[in-house]
Amino acid sequence: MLPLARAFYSSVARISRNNRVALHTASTLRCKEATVVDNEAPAENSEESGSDASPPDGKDRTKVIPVETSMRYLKSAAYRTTYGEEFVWTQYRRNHKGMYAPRKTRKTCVRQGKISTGNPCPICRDEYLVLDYRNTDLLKQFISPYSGQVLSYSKTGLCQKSHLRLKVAVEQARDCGLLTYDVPFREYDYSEYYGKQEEPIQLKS
Amino acid sequence: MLRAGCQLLNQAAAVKTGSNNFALEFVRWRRKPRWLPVAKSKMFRVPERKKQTEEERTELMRLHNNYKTQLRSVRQYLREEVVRQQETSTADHIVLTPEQEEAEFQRCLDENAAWNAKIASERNVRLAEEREAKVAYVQERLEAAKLRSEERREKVDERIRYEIEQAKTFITRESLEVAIETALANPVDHNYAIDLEGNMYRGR
Amino acid sequence: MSLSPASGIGRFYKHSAKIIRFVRLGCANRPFYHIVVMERRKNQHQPVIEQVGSYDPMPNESNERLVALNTERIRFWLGKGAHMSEPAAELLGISGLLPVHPRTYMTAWRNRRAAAEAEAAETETSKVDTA
Amino acid sequence: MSLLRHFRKLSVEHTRRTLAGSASSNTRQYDKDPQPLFTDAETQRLLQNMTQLQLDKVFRKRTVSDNSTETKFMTTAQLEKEFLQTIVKANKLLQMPPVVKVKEDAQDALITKDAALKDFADTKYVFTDITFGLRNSERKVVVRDVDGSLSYASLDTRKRMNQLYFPLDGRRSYTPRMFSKPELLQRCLEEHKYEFVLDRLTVQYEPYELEFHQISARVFEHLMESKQFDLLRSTRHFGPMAFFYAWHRCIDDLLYDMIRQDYLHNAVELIALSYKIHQIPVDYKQTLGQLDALQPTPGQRALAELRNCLKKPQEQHIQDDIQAAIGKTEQDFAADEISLKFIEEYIGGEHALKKVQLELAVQTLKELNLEKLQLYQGLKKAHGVQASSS
Repeated sequence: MLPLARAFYSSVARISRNNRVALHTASTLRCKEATVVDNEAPAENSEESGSDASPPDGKDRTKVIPVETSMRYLKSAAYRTTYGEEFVWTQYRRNHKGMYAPRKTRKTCVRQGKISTGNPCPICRDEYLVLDYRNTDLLKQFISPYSGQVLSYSKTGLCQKSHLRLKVAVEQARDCGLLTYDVPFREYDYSEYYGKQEEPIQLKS
Repeated sequence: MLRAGCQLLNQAAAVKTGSNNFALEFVRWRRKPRWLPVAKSKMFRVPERKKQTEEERTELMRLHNNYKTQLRSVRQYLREEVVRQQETSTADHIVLTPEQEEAEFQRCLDENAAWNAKIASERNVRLAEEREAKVAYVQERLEAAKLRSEERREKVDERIRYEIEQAKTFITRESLEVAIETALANPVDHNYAIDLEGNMYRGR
Repeated sequence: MSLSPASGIGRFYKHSAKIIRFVRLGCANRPFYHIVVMERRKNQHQPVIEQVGSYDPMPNESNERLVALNTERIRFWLGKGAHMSEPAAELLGISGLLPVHPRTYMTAWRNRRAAAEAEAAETETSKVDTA
Repeated sequence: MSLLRHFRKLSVEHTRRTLAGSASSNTRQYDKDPQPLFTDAETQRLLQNMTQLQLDKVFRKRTVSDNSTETKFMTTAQLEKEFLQTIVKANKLLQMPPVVKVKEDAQDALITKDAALKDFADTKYVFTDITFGLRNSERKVVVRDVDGSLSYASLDTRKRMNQLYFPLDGRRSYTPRMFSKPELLQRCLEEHKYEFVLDRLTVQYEPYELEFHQISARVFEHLMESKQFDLLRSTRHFGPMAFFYAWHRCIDDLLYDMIRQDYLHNAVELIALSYKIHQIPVDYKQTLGQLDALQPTPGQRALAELRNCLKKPQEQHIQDDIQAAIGKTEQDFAADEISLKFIEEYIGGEHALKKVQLELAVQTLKELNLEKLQLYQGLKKAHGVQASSS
């Protein structure tokens, strides 16, 4: 899906914020034909960098992207041109036969270090989105503003593996205090701490 | 060995129960049914007895005696506690002192009396109304009956008067002779015909 | 397997023999016991009259074994004349609710003796080694 | 297995020690039992008044799994009743966490010791009484050690057992990393998540635990530096915070903030509280009495605010309009005068530390007030409202 993103990011992380590749990546992200992108990728690469001898495989997911890069990516202009102000999952649509989608999403998008599907889930399709407890900007997109729970995969379209990782990351982030949530109210029984029965405090209201 | 035994058992079981359920059971829990004899390999095995020294035995005896005595007293205490609890507990019912009970009874009585009074007054009013209604009804019926009887009497009187009027021309025993004479004197001949114009045609 | 509620669904006769005993729950190689009151003649997996506690025989991460006892109900049932199985009696003895069971003392002294013998053997071998 | 356990225990103790060490060195602790002063009816009233009652903040939409609302048709009488209930509910939500001193493990924990039971098992046994209807504090937890001694459990074990058998919603069985790692806590504080930290603290720890005191002290001290007192206003933590400052004689920052925000009544109450705690012979009761007579309590204010939304626009008197425009009534002006006098007395005294700053704030406020007063009177004259009508 995003063959250029990585090629571009190796450079963009350093300097250029709004070069041509970034825009191009953004546009190709929305179009679903991975094959077209594959064909274009080497050409673009040779044009832009020239130094890269072998074109990187867009479906390769063996390279580990550090979280810091991902966090920087989420704040970058390239991210904004790609996703705009929307969440990373809003534009994603699942492909399925018939009227109704299967109840569960696919088990995983990545098999043997490669994207094994034509329509990978919102997290797997962009390798610079790393699920980690420090990456709160990303995690916040998957939390319901009403109930505070992690949104269901039927809504976000995450594959089961990413969803599990998301849930773990959210829990860790909450544990570390990086994500806030509404703590359940604790009512104190004063007599438990002060021994004797205190007279109830009068409130003039 | 066990497997062989198992097959044997299976057969035995099949014969005995006639179903396969039993055989399925000891796929996991392979155990010898009680009716099979002791295995050949275990035939002459004598189970080893745990040896217990004399002092240990006496010590245990002493401890057990102690324990039993103590437990008995604890049990006694708990039994009393339970009984006490059952007597004093207010867990499933409401307990009242005699005064409270008396007051409660009095309150109930008062309430009952009040209810009775209220219902009695209501009933009196209702009964009075009903009585009046009945009286009025009876009165009405009586009036109606009177009217009806008067009407009937009048009708009868009229009839009688009419009959008396009629009775004047009746033929009595005294006037029989005269009537015969008049009849003989004025014979009436009904043997005639009338045409359309009213002309009488006497025959004979 | 569905669990019966703690208040129990077991039917019982008023004058039948009750017993406070363990019911083994958990799974293979991971024992966990409920301490329950049930009719004495019944099998452990039948419905219980009441659950009065739990016992986890495997030490937790701070190396303790956890026991929960509903003491109020245990006192009630003992007062009603319920029996106790031996492990349950041992546990209640250790908890300090009832007198300590003789068997606990027995395991204690046997453990101590075994430890002493092991130590003696250790010194023996070390002596041999040094000599 | 046992080795692993040992390591884990070591690491737990290590984190605890580091936390305790880092915190106790630079945080302020209650040197004696603060409970009698805190539970005192007058102190409670002062703290509640200082907390204020902003209904929007108390009943803000919470992200919990069930945050459904209910819409009803009501008569005016029912609505009035509902208003009163709302205030009561809000006060319940503003219940302050109790301030108590750090509780130590009891010294006479040992019940019996049976030497004959030595080595009866290889681990100790922890017995918890799960009798129905007991409160967590009165539940008995006893430990039979390997050497045969039976003793009451330590506070730590008690808490663990209570959480295991009667879990408190939101409390973790382990220490959240937010509290165990000082740098994470520091980060939370720098992001001004004070309310979250304190909320979580109340759920995770008991008020008598050392960690509770250390972390809350740390939060309050950080708050003193960042001066974001508005974040805690109208939450349950404002009272303990004010109490903490008053106890440790560092109310000046809070006082400055209150004067800046024009909460003069609260400022007076704060000063009164510190006088009360340190038993400084200044008669504050008279001033407080005057102020209370002039200004409504937070509950009354919130109730008035609720009722206000029922009023039809044509019912609004011209005077109300003027008051709404300026934000003050004549009584408020009178109260401000009294409180300003009291505050200036405090600043003049030897207890204030940041005199210059406070004086400046008071001066600006005075000027602002004067302007407002003039505007108020001018408006009143222009609309022909008589002075005696108010």
